[in-house]
Amino acid sequence: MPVDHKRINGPEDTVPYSLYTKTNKQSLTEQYEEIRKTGQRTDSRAFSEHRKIFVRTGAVSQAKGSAYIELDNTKVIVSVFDPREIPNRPDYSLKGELYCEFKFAPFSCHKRRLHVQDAEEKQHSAIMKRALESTVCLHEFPNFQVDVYATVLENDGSCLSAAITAAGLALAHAGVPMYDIITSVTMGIQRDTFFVDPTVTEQNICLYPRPSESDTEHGIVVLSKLHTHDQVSQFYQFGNVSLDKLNESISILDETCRELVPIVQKYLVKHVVKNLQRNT
Amino acid sequence: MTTKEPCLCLPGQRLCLSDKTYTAGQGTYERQGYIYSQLAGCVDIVDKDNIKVVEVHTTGEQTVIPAQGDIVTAQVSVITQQYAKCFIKCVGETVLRRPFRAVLRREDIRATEKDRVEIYKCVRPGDIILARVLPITEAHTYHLTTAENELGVVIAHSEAGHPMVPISWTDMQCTKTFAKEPRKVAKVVPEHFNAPSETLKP
Amino acid sequence: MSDGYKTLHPVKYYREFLSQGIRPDGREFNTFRPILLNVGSINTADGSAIAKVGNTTVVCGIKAELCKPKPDAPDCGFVVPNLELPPLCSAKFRPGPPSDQAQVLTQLIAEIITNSNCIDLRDLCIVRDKLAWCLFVDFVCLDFDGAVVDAAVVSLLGALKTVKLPLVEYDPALESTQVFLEEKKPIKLHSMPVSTTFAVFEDKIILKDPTLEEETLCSGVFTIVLKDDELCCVHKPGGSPLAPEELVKCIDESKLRTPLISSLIATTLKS
Amino acid sequence: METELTKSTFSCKLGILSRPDGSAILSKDNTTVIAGIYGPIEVKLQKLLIDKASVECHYRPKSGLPGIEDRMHESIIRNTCEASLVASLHPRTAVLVAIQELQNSGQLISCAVNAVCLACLHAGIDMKFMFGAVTCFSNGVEMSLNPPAQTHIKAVFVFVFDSTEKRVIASHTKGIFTKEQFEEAVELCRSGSDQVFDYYKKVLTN
Amino acid sequence: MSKNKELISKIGLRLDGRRANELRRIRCKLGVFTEPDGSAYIEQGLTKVLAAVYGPHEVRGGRSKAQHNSAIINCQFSMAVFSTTERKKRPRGDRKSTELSMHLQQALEAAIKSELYPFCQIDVYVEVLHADGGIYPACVNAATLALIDAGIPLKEYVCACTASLANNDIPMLDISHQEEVLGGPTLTVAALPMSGKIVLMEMSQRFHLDHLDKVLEKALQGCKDIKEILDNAVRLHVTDIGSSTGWANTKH
Amino acid sequence: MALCDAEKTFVLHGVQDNFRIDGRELDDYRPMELETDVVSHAFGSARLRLANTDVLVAVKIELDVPFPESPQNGKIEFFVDCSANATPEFEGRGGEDLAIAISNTLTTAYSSSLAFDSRKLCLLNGKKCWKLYVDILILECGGNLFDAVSIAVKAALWNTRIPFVKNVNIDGNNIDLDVSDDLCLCERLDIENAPVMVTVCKIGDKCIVDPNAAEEHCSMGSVVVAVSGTKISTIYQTGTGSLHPATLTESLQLGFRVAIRLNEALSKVLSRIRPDEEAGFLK
Repeated sequence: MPVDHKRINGPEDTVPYSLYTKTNKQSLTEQYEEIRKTGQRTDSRAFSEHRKIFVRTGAVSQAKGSAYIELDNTKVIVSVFDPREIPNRPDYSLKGELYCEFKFAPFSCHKRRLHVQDAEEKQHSAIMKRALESTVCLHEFPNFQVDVYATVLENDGSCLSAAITAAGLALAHAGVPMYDIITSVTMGIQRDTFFVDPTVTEQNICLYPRPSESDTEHGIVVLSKLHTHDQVSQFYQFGNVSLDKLNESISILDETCRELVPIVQKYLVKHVVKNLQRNT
Repeated sequence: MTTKEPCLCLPGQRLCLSDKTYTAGQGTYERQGYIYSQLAGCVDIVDKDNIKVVEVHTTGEQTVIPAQGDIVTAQVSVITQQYAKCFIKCVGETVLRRPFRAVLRREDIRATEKDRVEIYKCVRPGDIILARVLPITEAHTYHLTTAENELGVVIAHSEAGHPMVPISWTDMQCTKTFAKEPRKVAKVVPEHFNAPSETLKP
Repeated sequence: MSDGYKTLHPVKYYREFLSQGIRPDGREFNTFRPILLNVGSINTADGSAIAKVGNTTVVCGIKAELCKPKPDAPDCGFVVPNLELPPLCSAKFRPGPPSDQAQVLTQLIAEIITNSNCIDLRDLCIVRDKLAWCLFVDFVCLDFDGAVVDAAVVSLLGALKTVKLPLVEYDPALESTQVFLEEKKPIKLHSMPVSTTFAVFEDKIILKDPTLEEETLCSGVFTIVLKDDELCCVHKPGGSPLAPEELVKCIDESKLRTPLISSLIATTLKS
Repeated sequence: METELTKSTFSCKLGILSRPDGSAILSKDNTTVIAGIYGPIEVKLQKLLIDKASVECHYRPKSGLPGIEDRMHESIIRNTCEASLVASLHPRTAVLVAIQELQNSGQLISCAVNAVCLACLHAGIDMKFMFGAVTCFSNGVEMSLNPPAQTHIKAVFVFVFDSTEKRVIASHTKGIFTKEQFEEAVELCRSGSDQVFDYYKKVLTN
Repeated sequence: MSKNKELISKIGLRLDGRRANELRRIRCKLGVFTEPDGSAYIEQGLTKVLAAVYGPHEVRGGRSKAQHNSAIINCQFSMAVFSTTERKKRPRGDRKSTELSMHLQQALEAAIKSELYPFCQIDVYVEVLHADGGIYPACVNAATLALIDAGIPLKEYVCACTASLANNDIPMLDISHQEEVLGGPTLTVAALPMSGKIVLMEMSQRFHLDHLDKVLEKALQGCKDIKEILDNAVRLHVTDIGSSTGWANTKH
Repeated sequence: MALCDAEKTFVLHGVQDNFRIDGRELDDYRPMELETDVVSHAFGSARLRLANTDVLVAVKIELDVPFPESPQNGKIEFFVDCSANATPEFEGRGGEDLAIAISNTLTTAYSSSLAFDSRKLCLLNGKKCWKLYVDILILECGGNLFDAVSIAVKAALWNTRIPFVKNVNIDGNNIDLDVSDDLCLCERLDIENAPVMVTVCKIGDKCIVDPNAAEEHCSMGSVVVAVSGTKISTIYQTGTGSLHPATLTESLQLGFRVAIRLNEALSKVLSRIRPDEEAGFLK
């Protein structure tokens, strides 16, 4: 690895200690078997139940708009800034642009993350941008760009969808013109189990097919929805899922996204009311 | 502002039908015959020639970008023979968090005798000016004009660094050294600099 | 109304406030902003804390990894601090490699950690010349509103207090390592550095615990770090010249903060 | 206690570079630094200040790319220059300070700061005052302006003083010390700075 | 220097069986792509290069860069990551590619009648698919063909060739990768072969000045030979597409 | 490519009437040319020309150490390079965003062991494995890059020959691999389930496949469906617009159907390819 002159570099070959632990922990397969047997998830939620959401708008005083979101242990903070001139763009564009950056804090995951944006973070940034682009009225600020930055402080699953929901809130908080409220939900699929809003363990269960079975399905699905106009602004999936399962998952996710809307609305109304009271 | 209980709305909320009486104004958009809100804020219905314009305003700071015809407050940063570079600091009464770059060209400084204008006799770096935004062209920066009586320099400091007061529409005088310096002075000279933008509001 | 005045003539705006002996946020010159600390909230880190000094927010997360000690210091582990000022925390920063300011702050934090000896690197060695801990101490600033170092140092203490390292056994014959997650031990904190930042306005007025606005308008910022009764850093990177007596006075002033912060940490850890 | 800076160890040459407006090479105790000043020059729009000149500083280590420690040196030198240069004389311009480290055997910061001051003097840039840096060492018991041989160093102080009132412009410390030791160190360096300023005069009058 | 001796065997054959003044087989084709204004593909031995030309068009990236008296020739050299035996990390952006881009631009500027297109820009992009010695000459030759395909006026062909000195005495032509690696100085020459003008000359190692003349002469001869081959290809191509009835578009 | 409003309307109306500007129907593909073994010193390669979209893929193999968290798996890495030959916009780092989008989609599409079993690339648990570098060079862009790339990658992997390891000697921490020099003695990859991607492009109310550059320009958004065997391995949305859930389901359906068809056609073509066929740009 090249030496980063702008940071303090640690020793070269460090290894996470978890590699040397005894594997007396349950393997993912066993965990899954147990969930199937008991019919209960590790945190005793129902399979279609979303975790409790905690939101705080205005968490970053220096930003125009910001939102901090917590899905139990998953913690994401998003900030939005005023429109600025698009750098390195000599020609005039009628539409504004969104710049999204999705970043994991170095300590946010099981494995230490590096400071430089990796492929996964770039992919997530692109998906976030894609989800928000159809939400923001880009024609309202031609030739300018609005910056949206998301940092995951702790990843316990569903961090991309949490970031998208939070970004929607932060944009509304910043007073950026938007067509609609956006909510986003992740789902994990393993065989015939659908985990709505999976934790990291559940996500890992869904990442690999179960061994010894040839015809098995698994995967992760992320869906973002615009509420009023009933539009899917972003849909992302990977793994190995049949078309029927996928259609089923879309309808479940659609429903869950709808369930989140009142929560998002509540926090936005709270923010508006708070401002009103301050103004008078 | 209306005195009655404010009507809250959220982005994407359907406000009303868009028809002959109601049209979509600031902070709203129209889709398939309905008016929707773009912002989280309060609904405001403005009567304009028997047409009710539905507007939505945020309760916090507004996200605005300068548009054609807006009166802006700007600070001059660099002057050349041809133009003065400025930073727009306020649009109307909204204070911007992040300034926008703008250019005041020589021919846009005065309404009369345009070709005899000399930039350094009209504005100097550091001056605060009131200006109007010209139609937006393909260029990256905004073009401003001060070619109106009410527009021009409102706050300036003399060479010695003391505040100056206007004494005519082309001159200002230092409050300490009493030295005169030429400027394109804005007509209204109030106690507080932002008063003119209020009085000037069309 | 006052907003416009503030953006157009920030220095004058401040001068008028300060001439009345008060700061625009209502504080007196030598008042600290309230500090909030929250520890152990990030489960993926081996130790973590979030510190808020006024609006300034810094998250510190510590990840421990195993590595081989350096040949020239075979009985020492590693502490690798890095402070990030992501574009998220202020409009001043752009995406990309760390800004100059982030680099200077990282260096300052690293110096504070080594100067104060708060972690003895020898404590981090497991087997001489073979295996040692490397603590990656990462600070992420979430809200950049002045005196970031102060917040970072508080979060560092909180995070270090919560670090628990598992028991490691090393078999030199087989060169094999085993980690026992059941037995976790905290690391020893040898001292408690407390940092206080000051700003000098127009060469005269000294403001304690400045906000970002104050830092940018002032003609100099300096940081004093105390370790119990001793000092471990007086960092004044230029700016307005100060008489030595004034500096010494500030050192006395900053001593007031130590009991505040130690009680804050104690109460936070208890709850 | 050693209060005398062994003067003979300073050696300096002004104007050794032809491109910059002012330059100086300074070496003390086998630490050698070249400093060059350009200015006032045109400024980038991003760094433009309406009422004064902006100071930019580039520090190059002996080899390789500048690291974060060098960034800290840059920040100390830049802020020191900002305090001492009469920046309001040249608004909307930039002053560029370039420093190249040639040799390092300790006391790098003070050598670099002093070299920059000499380069500023050579460039003839308007300054409110001169600035001089002095390093001082403590072994826990006593202080010395010269690095003590063999004995254990407990703390190192670097102070930059202005030439008129001898106030502290910059301070940088390493190690642990008490408040009394700090006061002692400031006093010692303050008196040591006289010799630095005397040396400046000697260099300039020659 | 001991290695150099083996570059030509006693019976006058090189490692790949060529004679000292023999070029590798050149095969080329114009108009391989539809999107660019001109494109060409060339194989010199195993070295394979694709070139594409866009323009003349408006100057990109601000009018400030435009020149009032001539067009800007913008070149980019890039190498596919799989073009070398050892996989490359990056296709471009390293020092060597930047240097080659510049050299390519210098060679082409000498041939293009750029004064005909003021305020314009011509982009020339070359992509090396397989590198087996003599990358630069192949790029120049491919770019020339692509420029011709794009219909951009040239003063004349600009051709490039390498030459080296084998056994410390015998000049040899068109150096392969193997010969490059085994040592010996490589002289790269880009020339306008009809007028015999040298546009660019670069040497990788030193050799005695006495040898320069004969090696240079050999390289220039190589350029002339290449010009003949390219000329033939262009003529074939032009007759092929020249018919207005479009009969040439059908495959033979 | 710049299209004026009238041109856009023309494309749109054509699509509405199931008659596209080049005469195709909504779910028709353009003609393709596929060649394998075009890069002589790669372990496997393929070139695909889909109308005027041109993609070159080469596979290189290196020995590596497996990731500590997955000691039983080999490695596969996708690298996409958008050559400036395709369009001047790709000059310098201009094509990087697109390249990353494509390579990320490939990575996720191949991530499931049901789509591509990387365990077969592992030579010695936790110690030695093969690393496949799949390098994709985009030479010309005539629309529908994702589909073209996925087919070319599948063909290149089909063409790839992995050296045969005769013997593994373990001596303490030293591992010696005895790799066969015999070119005939090599293994081939199982690409039965390697994903094939189909981009479904929404124009107006209709969905089309294999859009050309003009059609891509008129589209508000498209869905890339990667199908591995009979399952969907990745879905990735590109473009700006949003879709109604029903439209989404419909386009997934279409993409799935076309991908199955495309995969069959590809298998047929691959089985017909003979090793001694003339290939390259001179043809």
